Amino acid sequence: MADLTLVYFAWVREAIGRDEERVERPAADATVATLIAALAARGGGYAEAFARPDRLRAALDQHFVPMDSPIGDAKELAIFPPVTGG
Amino acid sequence: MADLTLVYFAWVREAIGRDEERVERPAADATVATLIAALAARGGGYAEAFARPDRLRAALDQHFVPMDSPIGDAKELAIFPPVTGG
Amino acid sequence: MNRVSIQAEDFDPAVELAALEASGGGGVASFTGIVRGEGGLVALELEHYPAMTMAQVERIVAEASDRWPLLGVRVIHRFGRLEPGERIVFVGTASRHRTAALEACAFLIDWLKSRAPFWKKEHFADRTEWVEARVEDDAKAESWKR
Amino acid sequence: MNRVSIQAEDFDPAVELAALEASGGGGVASFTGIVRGEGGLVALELEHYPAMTMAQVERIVAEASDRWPLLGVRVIHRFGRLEPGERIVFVGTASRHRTAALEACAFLIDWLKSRAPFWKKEHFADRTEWVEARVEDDAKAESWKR
Repeated sequence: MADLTLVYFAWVREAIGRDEERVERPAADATVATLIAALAARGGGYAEAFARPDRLRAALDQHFVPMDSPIGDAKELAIFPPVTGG
Repeated sequence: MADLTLVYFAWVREAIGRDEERVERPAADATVATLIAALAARGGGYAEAFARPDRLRAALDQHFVPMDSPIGDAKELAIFPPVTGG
Repeated sequence: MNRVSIQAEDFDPAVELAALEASGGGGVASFTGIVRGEGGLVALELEHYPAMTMAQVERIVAEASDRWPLLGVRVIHRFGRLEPGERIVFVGTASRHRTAALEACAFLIDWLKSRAPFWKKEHFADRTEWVEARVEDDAKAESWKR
Repeated sequence: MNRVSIQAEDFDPAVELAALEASGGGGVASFTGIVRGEGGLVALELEHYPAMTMAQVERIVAEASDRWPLLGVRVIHRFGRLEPGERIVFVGTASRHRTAALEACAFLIDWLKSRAPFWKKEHFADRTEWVEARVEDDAKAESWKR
């Protein structure tokens, strides 16, 4: 099964130091929240970016999703702070 | 004491056939409504214009007033249909 | 920064918006009313009460400035004969906050509808007709009462 | 008649208003957001999620068209570096009815604030700072939920 592309925006991107990366697809029962926890465990910028999950928002294949959504067969997961457009 | 100027707008003006006239100042206890009733009694266009007081609005010296307002020492009384600006 | 014009001539919303944008706020809201050409309407004729109109509209603008933190308000209301597609009215507001600008703009146009001394007569090919005030318009204006 | 642009370039509200005025409605409402130069702000930097932005904004516009009888909607949202006084966003709506135009305009700007994937970074002379989402903005957007 194909890898999963992660994309980061705003201070999440800055803390991690990259705007995109590919990771191995997580287990079938993984949710956005469990993947974020696994990424935070990498330490460094990841730990910093993902220290407070309540300050994060996510989109799967360009649709906003709650943090407990299963990743399923999505191709792209975006992680970012709450949006501030308009 | 000076006369009272009456001004008419929209279909009130058209029914009466003039946009302005001066009348003798009514009695001290006269209200807008009693003056309108007196004008309606003239018959013709006045009777037509003032047949349905609920369809009329008034302003004394350029301020909207309820029909039971005393005319007092106002200089100008305007009588017109509900406004339709904007 | 508040300005009211009651005029027969057309106006340019672009000029008005540019002035409001320059007022230093974060948001500019506007509403432009246009003559609809429905039902075979040939023209709309707007009559007003010159001695009262300007003072009354300025009162409405002052009330809006009192209720919302506005940096600028622009109201233009035309009178005379207007054909379908022509502009009738413009309300523009500038504020630091988008909600203030938008709410004040809605308030102003609602109040102009039911409190500004204008009367509209519709001209059709074969007849004319005075526009009746709409109960909803009065209710809209009343709904802003505090 | 609905059009969305996500662009770095400036735009001309006059051109957008003229197109909306020509859509045959009786009312055109607009909101223009401007960069405020407060607290010594040097520039605002807007980042967005290109793969998502256009589709997401079009969804918001479709939702507005679904809820109000609109004849035209125009949304422009800029990204990149913007200086104080520059325009960030434009929302314009045309409808036969003023209330529909005004409400849809307010709805759209509220939803852009809390549902469009943009992030603002403030540049000051000596530091930069990501703008925090405001709880009120989210509440505003939620308040439109049916």
